[in-house]
Amino acid sequence: MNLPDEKKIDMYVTMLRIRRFEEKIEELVLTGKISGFVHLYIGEEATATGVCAALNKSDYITSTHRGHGHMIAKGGDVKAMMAEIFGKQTGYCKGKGGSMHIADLDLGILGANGIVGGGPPLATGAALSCWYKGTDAVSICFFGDGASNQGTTHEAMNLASVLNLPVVFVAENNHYAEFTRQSRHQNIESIAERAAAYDIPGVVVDGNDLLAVYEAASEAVARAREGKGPTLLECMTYRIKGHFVGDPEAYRQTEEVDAWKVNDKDPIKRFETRLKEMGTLTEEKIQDLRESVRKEIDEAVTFADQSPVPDEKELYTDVYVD
Amino acid sequence: MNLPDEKKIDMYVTMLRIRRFEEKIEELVLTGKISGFVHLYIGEEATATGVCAALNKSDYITSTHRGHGHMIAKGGDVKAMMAEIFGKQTGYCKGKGGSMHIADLDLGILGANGIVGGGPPLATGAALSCWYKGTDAVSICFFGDGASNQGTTHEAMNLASVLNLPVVFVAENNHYAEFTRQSRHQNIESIAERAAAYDIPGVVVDGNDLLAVYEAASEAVARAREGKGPTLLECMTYRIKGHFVGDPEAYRQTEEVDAWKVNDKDPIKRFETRLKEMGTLTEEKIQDLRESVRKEIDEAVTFADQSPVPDEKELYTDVYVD
Amino acid sequence: MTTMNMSQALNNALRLELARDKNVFLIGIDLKSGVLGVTAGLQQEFGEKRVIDTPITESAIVGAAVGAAATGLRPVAELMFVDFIGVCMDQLFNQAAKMRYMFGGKAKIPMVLRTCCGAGMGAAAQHSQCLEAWFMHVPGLKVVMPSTPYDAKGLLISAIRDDNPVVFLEHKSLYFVPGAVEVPEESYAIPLGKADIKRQGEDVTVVATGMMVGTALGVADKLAEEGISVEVIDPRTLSPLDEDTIIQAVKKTNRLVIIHEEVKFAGSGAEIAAMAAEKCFDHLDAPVIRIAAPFTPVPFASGLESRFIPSASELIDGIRKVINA
Amino acid sequence: MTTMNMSQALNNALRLELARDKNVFLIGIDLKSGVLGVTAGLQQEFGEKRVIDTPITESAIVGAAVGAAATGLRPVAELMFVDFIGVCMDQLFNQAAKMRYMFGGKAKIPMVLRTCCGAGMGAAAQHSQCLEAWFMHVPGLKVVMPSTPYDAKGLLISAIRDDNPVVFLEHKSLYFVPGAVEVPEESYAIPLGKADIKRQGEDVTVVATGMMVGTALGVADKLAEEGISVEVIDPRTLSPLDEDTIIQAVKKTNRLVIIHEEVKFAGSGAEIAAMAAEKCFDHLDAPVIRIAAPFTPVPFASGLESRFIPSASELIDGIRKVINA
Ligand SMILES: Cc1ncc(C[n+]2csc(CCOP(=O)(O)OP(=O)(O)O)c2C)c(N)n1
Ligand SMILES: Cc1ncc(C[n+]2csc(CCOP(=O)(O)OP(=O)(O)O)c2C)c(N)n1
Ligand SMILES: [Mg+2]
Ligand SMILES: [Mg+2]
Repeated sequence: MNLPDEKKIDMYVTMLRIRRFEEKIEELVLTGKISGFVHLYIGEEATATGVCAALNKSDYITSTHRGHGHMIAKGGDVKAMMAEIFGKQTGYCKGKGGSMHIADLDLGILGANGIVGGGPPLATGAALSCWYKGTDAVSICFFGDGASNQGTTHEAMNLASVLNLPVVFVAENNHYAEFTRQSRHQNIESIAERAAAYDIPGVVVDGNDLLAVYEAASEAVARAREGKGPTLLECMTYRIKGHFVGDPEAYRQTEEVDAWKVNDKDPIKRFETRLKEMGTLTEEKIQDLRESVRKEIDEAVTFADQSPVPDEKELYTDVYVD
Repeated sequence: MNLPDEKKIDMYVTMLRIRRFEEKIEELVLTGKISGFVHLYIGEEATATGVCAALNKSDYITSTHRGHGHMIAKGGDVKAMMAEIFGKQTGYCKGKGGSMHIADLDLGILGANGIVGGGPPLATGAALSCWYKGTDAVSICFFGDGASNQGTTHEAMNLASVLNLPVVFVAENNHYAEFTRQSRHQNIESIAERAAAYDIPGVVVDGNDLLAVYEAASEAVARAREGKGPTLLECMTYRIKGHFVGDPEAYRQTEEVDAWKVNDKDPIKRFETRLKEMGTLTEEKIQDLRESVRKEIDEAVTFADQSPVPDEKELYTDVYVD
Repeated sequence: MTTMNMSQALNNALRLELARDKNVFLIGIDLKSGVLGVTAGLQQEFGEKRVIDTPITESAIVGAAVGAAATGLRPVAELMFVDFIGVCMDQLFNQAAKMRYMFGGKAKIPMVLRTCCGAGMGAAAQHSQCLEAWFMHVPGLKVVMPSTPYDAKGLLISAIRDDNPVVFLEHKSLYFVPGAVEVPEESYAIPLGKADIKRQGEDVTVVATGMMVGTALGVADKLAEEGISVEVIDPRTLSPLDEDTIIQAVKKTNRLVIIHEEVKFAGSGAEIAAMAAEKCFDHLDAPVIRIAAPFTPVPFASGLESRFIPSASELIDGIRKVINA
Repeated sequence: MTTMNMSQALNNALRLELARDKNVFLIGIDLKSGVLGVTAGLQQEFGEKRVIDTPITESAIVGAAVGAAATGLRPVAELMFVDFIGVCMDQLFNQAAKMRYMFGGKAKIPMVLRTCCGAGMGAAAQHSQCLEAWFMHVPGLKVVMPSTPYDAKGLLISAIRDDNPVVFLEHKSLYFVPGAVEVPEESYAIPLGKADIKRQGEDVTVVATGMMVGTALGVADKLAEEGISVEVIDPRTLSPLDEDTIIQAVKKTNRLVIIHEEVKFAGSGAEIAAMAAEKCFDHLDAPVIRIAAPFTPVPFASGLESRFIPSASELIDGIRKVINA
């Protein structure tokens, strides 16, 4: 795939930004600075990044409880995200939503979602909008292997297929639904096998290989834009951290996790190696980028920390449009 | 398949009984004798009959809004059924359920169901019971092509697959969900294609060929009894009458319907021909059987008609077990 | 001016709104045929894109409406019977109703979920319920329940134009009842959140909803002959509830009877009674009485079903009780 | 005798019932780990057949429980958060709750749906709700909501032994609060449908549920210092509701304040208030007041969330209001 350097570097920085953001969040939870149910995207960065790199600003995404990566990849502002997770007035949702409900409608981000399987019908609705208005925008539905067993996911894929809507269902198969291994929650190896149930293409890609994800996503997105209907794109990946911050992880061995942290598995290390091989980036430049992302996230924390908490009257607003 | 004559005749009579029962119901609704939402099984008799002939009394079935055929095939008493549809005290449910809620727990009939997709989770639960108790009983879930798109159906099949439960999901593909042709509600030709999504066998059978249904069902049931897990068995059939009695049927041509009424399509006529060919029954004997079924149904109507309506106090009973 | 039944009035409202605003579209099961006539002819007139038939897939229908509403359209989704809400409640109460709040005011979900409710047609326990109390209990939703063809049309037009998710409850036994008042062919809007005083009275206030409004008006006629003057209020919108109109009436009549078809326990009448008993405490000469369905599923047999539905005579008994208190 | 928090008490109840009756089994998501500790250790002790972990598939979980209950078992299903009821309500309210009635008394559905509810943990709008009013409105269901470890254990044992479908609502903020009363290791049952007078009083009755019982008792202590004597009643079972105990108390104190964490509008308190205002009309010296959450989704930010949850000071204000009325 012939990509301009700028695009590759952009994607690389996006992955770094997600990783750093999540590491910071973990640290903040563990030190008691912030609280709440927080689910980290560490290890899965290439999936959100590769998929969203294939999108325009006017395209839509729906996300999950594990949404930070999707937001950042779709262009979300880390300051407003961080402030939201801090529960501050300057957050994306004025502190009223928190980690599981971050949204940015201007960027087409229709929200993280606390309901497993909540997103697929919504993504189908956004795709319906694109089709209805006759724009060439598309809609992306991120969902997990666990969510693939929910009835709503089935319904959304069937409806999208019947109406031939411009939507890509991106199954993020990290092989766990909470504490349950994929092999205990479904008897298929690959979620993409379910595409045949709707007569739509089912594609499996290495979700930790950024360029492979980008390529597969670009194809599926192009298909959707051309009015050829939905695709089920499965990204094989792994959640390196616990289900939520604080998860004792009794359900898996450290060795299993470690095997996904090695150079040719970790999505960031892998892409870094390729970038160096391709001569796109030097080690020095990489350190610069890492440093600037680190600064960016630190600034986001400072911003969040120093932002005011929402005024008490915020409790009562935004329930209805007047 | 080497079946005793008695069994074949039994199955034949069951189909006659269903047909006659439904014809009578239609007549009663059209003459204003009874009212309510009634869905007829005419044209689909071989499916319920062939499947239930593979069952024991201790096996379970869940049914649908179009449940009369399933009840009769599983051994339901036509008097109690008719009385229920008349809303009488002597009905299966004391007149409190009506056509869409007939049940006979002693026969393992867990009820017709007014909710499309309501049955699959229940059938999975009954199968769980069989597995839990270690009996060799199995559970059958009848559901329509329309119901195959409901989330509950997906969830039930996946759960049954994961727990390896003794359940057979019988898709009655009559090619219509209410007024919507199958090709407008799903892009697959055969519902059995969805079996792969759960890694269970998917089998398609001519649902109007009684012996073929019986054979396929026997195999799936045997599999379940042996602890080998669920099967998705699709019976291709056709609803000869409207979706409900009174349906103007604007959505299909008379020719299409007529094509399903011919001798080699209609399940009863087809089996009759075979029975004669095999020498199991003569025309004379057939007329006797028809006559006796006619009498049986007439008696059921008389019984229902003459039965008392439920006492007003019945409104308040059976809400809770005391 | 034309005589319309409620089914025709709703059909007319949908037609007018589809013609007025190209962002309005309908989505549901078998809308082309229109099982109970409400959407009949609209697909033929506006095409398959504006009147979308779907598989049987209520979660996806409601969810698609929410997603479309969040991205600029104005969907009117149909849930064939309100009894089916159990398969798709999440998309309504956790998604549609909460998005605006969860997102800090940045989303707008201008959608209507039309559905039919109520007993009286021998449709039994899973096709006959009234569940308005459930929807009332959800912040972010508006809940509308018309009792006449005239109101139905004007309220549906307002619901479609409203920028919030609105649940619109149509009693199936009212669909084919001709209205007492003529329904104009042209468009008109009845504001949400405003109760209607269907009849002025002095001695007792009856708050009635849906099919029970007709029952209450019949009772009022009858009792008038005995010199008992009954005020009949139809809230029309259950959420937001027009408390003021109810309170004013109770302050005038000093007595309140509520009648609805839902089961009484934890039903919509509980809220109205609790509110009125609190806010009109010094004005009530008798306890607030609720006439409602018994605490049972809806039975099939017609004799039982008609006993299940709150009756004029139960209402009369209730009124006499508060008058003689 | 042992000190247990509510999570431990519930775990203990489940263990005892699993040991007592081989037809009792648990089914839900990640019960082995027991996300909030309630089912911890039980799969290890009773095996994978008695404590069944499932995919994320709530409709199938609840439906499987209903199907199993209808065929002779006694399932205890877990819905991780009550907020998820929207994806599986049908199996509960149209199937479990109505089967017996629809089938003319021939079915028996002895199942429990355990779930956790309530705010206070920063879990935001889709993981913090209280929805007891919804369940109360369903004929055929029983609804239980314990406020202490001791009650939780005895009520859960009764719920499991009950032959009806029971919704068992556990407030997540109570799981780790140690009980004031010791919880015996052995089995005991607290009958469903019986309210508990948590504190006797003379001047005002407070009916409180779930987490609000503690709030009410704290307020009662505080007001006692001022010479105001508060009776605190915990219904424990919301359906069937022990109206008698509440009515007796109101007839004694002549004043009633209700406090619950649900949003007030069409919440459980509406039923209790409407019932009491009707049945104690001649005994009430002041309007019945409801203290409850405002009509908003549950906000995330902790300052907003703690303001969302009804507070001791709001309850005190309410009590003063009825005392000075
Ligand atoms: C309807 C519903 N059921 C259960 C949960 C609790 N829950 C939150 S995340 C999760 C696991 C999701 O697994 P998966 O879809 O694979 O996503 P992942 O966490 O692996 O990204 C569960 C069970 C929920 N939030 N919503
Ligand atoms: C949840 C739900 N949605 C919609 C309906 C209305 N409805 C009743 S039967 C039916 C069609 C069912 O089609 P199918 O499953 O193919 O069964 P068939 O009628 O062909 O036997 C519909 C839409 C319903 N009863 N329940
Ligand atoms: Mg996962
Ligand atoms: Mg069909």
